[in-house]
Amino acid sequence: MVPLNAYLAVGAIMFSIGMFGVLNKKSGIIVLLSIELMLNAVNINLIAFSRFGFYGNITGQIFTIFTITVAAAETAVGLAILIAIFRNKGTISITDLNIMKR
Amino acid sequence: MLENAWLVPLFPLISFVLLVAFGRQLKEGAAYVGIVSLLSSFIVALGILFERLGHDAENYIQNFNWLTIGDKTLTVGFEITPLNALMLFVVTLVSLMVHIYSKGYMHGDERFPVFYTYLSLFTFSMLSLVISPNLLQAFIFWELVGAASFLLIGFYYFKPSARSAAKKAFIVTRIGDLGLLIGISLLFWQVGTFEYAGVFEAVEQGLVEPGFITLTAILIFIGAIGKSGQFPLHTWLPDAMEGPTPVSALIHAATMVAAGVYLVARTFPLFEASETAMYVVATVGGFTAIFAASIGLVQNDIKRVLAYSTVSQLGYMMLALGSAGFIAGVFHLFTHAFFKALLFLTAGSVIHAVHTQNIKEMGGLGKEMKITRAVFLIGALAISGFPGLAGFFSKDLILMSVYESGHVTLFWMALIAAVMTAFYMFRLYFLVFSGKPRHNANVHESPKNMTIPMIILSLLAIFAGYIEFFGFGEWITNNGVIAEEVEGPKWIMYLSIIAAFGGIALAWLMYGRDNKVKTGEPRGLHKLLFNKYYIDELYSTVVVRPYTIFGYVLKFFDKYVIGGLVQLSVWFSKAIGKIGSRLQNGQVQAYGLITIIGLVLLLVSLTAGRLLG
Amino acid sequence: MTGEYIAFFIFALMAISGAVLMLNLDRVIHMVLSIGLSFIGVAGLFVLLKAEFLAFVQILIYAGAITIMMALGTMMTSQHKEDKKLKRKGHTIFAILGATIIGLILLNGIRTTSWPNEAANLGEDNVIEIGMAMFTKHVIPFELASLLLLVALMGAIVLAKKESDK
Amino acid sequence: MMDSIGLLTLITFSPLLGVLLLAFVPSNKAGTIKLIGVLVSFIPLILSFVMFSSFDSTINGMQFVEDFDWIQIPLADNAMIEFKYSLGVDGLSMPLVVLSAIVASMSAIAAVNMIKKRWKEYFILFFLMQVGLYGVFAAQNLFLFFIFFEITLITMFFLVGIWGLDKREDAAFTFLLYNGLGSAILLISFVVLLMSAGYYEGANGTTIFTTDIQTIIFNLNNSASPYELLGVGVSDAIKYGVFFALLVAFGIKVPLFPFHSWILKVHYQAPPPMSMILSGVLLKIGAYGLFRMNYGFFPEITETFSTLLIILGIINLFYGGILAFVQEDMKMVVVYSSISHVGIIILGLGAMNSFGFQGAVFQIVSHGLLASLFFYIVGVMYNRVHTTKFSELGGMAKTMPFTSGILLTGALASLGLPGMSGFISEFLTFLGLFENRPILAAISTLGVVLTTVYLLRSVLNVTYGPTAEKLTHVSDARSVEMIPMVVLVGFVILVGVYPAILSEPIQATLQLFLTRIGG
Repeated sequence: MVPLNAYLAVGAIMFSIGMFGVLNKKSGIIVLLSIELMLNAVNINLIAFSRFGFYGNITGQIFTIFTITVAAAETAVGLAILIAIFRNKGTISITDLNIMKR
Repeated sequence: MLENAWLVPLFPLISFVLLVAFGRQLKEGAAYVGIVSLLSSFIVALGILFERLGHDAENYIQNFNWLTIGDKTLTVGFEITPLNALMLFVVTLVSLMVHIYSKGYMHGDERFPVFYTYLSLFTFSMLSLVISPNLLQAFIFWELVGAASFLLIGFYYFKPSARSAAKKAFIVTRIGDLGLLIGISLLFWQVGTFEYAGVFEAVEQGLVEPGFITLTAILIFIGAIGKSGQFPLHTWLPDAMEGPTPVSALIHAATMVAAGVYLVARTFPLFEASETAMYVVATVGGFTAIFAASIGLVQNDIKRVLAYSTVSQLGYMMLALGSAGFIAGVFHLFTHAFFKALLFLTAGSVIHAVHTQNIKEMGGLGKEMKITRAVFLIGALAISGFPGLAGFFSKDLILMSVYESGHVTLFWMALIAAVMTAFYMFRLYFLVFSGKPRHNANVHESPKNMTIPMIILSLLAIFAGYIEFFGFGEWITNNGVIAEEVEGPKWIMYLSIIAAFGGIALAWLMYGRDNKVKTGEPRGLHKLLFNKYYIDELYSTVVVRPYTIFGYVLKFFDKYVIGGLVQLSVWFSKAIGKIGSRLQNGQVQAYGLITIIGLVLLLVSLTAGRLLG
Repeated sequence: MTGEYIAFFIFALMAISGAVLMLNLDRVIHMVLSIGLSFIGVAGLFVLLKAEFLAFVQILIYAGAITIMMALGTMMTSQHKEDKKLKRKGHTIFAILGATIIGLILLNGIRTTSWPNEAANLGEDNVIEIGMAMFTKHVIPFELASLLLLVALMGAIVLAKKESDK
Repeated sequence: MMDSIGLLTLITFSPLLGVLLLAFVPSNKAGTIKLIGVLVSFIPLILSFVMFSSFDSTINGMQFVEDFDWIQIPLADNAMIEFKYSLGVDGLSMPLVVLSAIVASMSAIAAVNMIKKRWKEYFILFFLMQVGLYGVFAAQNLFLFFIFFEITLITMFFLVGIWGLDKREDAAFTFLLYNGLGSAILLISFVVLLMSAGYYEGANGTTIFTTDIQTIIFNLNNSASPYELLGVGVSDAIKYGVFFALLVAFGIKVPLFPFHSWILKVHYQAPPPMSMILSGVLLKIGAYGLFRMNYGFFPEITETFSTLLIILGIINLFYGGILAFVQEDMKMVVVYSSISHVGIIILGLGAMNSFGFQGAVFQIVSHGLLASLFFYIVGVMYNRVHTTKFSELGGMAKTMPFTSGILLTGALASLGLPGMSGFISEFLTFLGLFENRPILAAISTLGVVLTTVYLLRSVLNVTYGPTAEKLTHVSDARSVEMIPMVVLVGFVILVGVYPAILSEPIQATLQLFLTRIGG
């Protein structure tokens, strides 16, 4: 049996990679994807704990379903925003979006 | 009657409040409010004096709690001793005269009611000062009379000279008050009370160290120096002549400036207990007497001559007190009040007529102003010590006291001062009233409400001295002050008569005979005297200028050193802010990164122990 | 049990390598495809964790729907290559450092914690279990989730719609 | 414990009624807004007079106590942090609440003529600030104290920054910078106090951390407590550290030299009604804090450093006095005179006897009244001639006799003329100092002369002399404008003539402070 540690480690690694992507990638689309990656890492954890946790039960999976739902919604809205931005500014490079400064 | 003594200051207070509230509506009717209230006070004061004159009369004292701090209680109240009763009488009488006189003198002034308001305030404070049974209350009203005097000096507020005179008067007397404040505070913690009686008792029983008594007595005397215009704090009094002349008569001649003398007399047991303090009082008084008289010799402003004369006469009183001549000092205080008030009122009458204060622009006024001339002559004779008039008796008594106390130098100084007094008074008389007119004003005698008070006062200036023969000395000392009747050698009396006549004769020789006025710049000693020994200039260079310069240095310090430090810290925070704002570059990812780094730091710092351990 | 280990190893490798590839490829569309690989690896891990239903959901939604959507998005925004001109050296270094340290802290936490070793019994057919739980205990969140999806749908349409009428 | 809402809560939060009312008034109805602004400000005033009259001056502890559970944060099994909503006044804070109410209501009247724009926002912020004002003096819990303290700070920032003179933003930021620094130090001190001395044993043996002032006083002043929680006991280092931190924090507020430069800018730029509040009440929070906390928490240390306090007081007294003498602007003179006069408060506190303490409280009240009077009069002048420079003023007594008279009266009161409050405070302070430190006392009395010199110079420059060109056509104060002058002078004279009205309620409390110092 693969121990819980292994799954969690995979999750942690994916999470870190996703985080790096969020912080460093310039394309808005890839940033969105990196967020998905982080969410996936979390899903792995949820399901792993649902099986091997202190109080393992099905709720972990239910939670994952909700996460996926939210992720899907987020992707849809995020993409829509990116398209809107692209239409207005001609770019979706995150580094060009600095209107917060003004 | 004695238990109702509080009524005496109450009437002027009521008048003050009424005039503050309704003065503007009353216009010149304000005078009646003032006069009626003062008349009531005078009647009560007279009643008190007569009751206190009775041989079996006791001192009356009553106290009320005013303020309780910790285990100490401060009281207010009133006390009637012979000295108080006498002062009440003098103050109410002179004040009443001045109130009546002012109705004519101030007629037509647009701030007429304000003048009476201030007068009422002054009279109230002065009367309350007189009946104070303790040092604290005395100090309170001591300050209040100072403030009233300040207001009245600055009555002609639009004149810059009046403004600076008022300022000077307040500040210089305040310096003296500081001494008084320190003195009574020290005394309070030493004997635990402000009551005169308590203080004297403690002193008598030897509960207070002799050195300490000297210290406090001198500090209290500093207060008196400030108020009574003694050297070196005399400079304000001549300047105070910027005020209306009735004010000069009331405050700067008869009553307030005498408060210093009164205070020393009131705390006489304290001074008596310290030989050093007595010597200081006598020396300062004696020096001031001759010093101020010498300045008075050459001044050209009629009021200033009188002012220096006042300073000199107050010096006389101090000299008397310092020479253990309690009776002499108080006696002279009493007589001086009348003739000096009289002289000022006549001066006011003259100024009223010719609209100038420079005696070189007067002359020959005697023809039109017969009454004024006559009463001025009485006043001048009285102050010069002409035999039979009030000043003669009191001055004689002072000279005797000084002689008895053994201060030979002071005695001769006093005698020379007496000659000078006679000289400058008659210099005034000759220059103002005799000879040919050197002015072109249409001169006429003052109205009745001005002349009547002058006449009343001139009568007192003639007869006030005779109370010496009715047991004055015995009566005034029965409040426990040990001061014996002075019996000096007869030649002192003759000497003082010679001094008076000598002065008058000299004045006649120089001014009365040919009635010429010297023109041209004063030279030599004359110049020194004319410029009042350059005391004002000295103070200006030694005190005022360095203080101002120091102020500007400090301003510079405040602006550049303290301000510079502030700027430095501002610059520092700005620098930090700049670093911070460079992070705020609007890049979402940069914000995210900072957040993550923060999280990392937090995690590391929180788990460092576990990670390493 | 070596089979499970091998399977785990393969899926984990897929998941991680997909993620790493996403970071390092040049063309955006390749990145999108590589993350699809990662999603499939995750689905495999789900199978190993006896969460078959979720594995299908994962493949359907992530590997299918989301990847396709991203690909479409890439086309619509005509992002062919990532902009490499802008260098943010310090930023990148700090990002690497931050992500690495967080990862290390997590890994260290995982390593040092003693986890229970027993697998919970989640029933033979966990679709039934999920269904039971979903429609009894979690029915309100479920309904809310549907509401969320609806709102997101509408929001996405409104945002992406061309503003022709203005 | 009281279960109903008490008087203090009513006083503290009644200004919120004004906020509520103003919310329904359109912002262009200036008249209605001003009316509400003035009327509602009088509610706390009336309530505080009720409090004053029912105050029992024989009790030395807290009165009108209100104590409600508010925030409780469980820590572990056996401990929790508790912040209570507790209000109360003793002889020290009661006069300050009344003073705040007087000054605030007068400031509201002043605002009617002196605030020229955005009345609605102004009065809303003004009401919020009043909540802070009353709360600060009534709070019996450091946490609550801090909240109210910050309310005054932030509202004042906006009030100065929006309605001030030309350089208002600069002034507002200076204010925020200094006072923010002070608050930060204050907060750190409070946290240290909470961790080191703020605990008591609750029911079931739980340890309850609290910021209740009385608890902290108890813990700090009872030897060797059994608790050494979190490894932090009440060591001497902590005591001294917190003492000086509090001294600095309140010293900025007071303000003590060299932290005074903020008030120069702020007072000058603030709108006159706010200058009234600032100098009348806000600065007094510093003095109050020094008294309540430094003296309350660390009586022994305070006694050790009383000489330092006296010297600080003398420096303030002289520094302000000398600088006031060389200013060329009436408003700056008033500002520096504030610095000079708070020196007397510190001197009184340093005297360490009941005369000194009484003097300090009298000076707090007296200067509160007089400083707001001065700023008000200067504001009235500024309203007419738009300058406060001496070179452009003079002879005001001719055209504005009433205002000049009040100004002169105020100056005389301020330089310690008997019959007015300034005398009582100065006299008691100096008398107190003379008991133990005659030499320092004698030096400090020189300050009286300095005060006389600069006040007479400035006031006479403005009121006496030939009438300046700018002042020839102005009219005297209108009757609405006269109200604050008359009321403030009235209180000044009341306290001056009948000081027992103030000394009696505070006597018992001050005695308690003295007993603590005595051991």
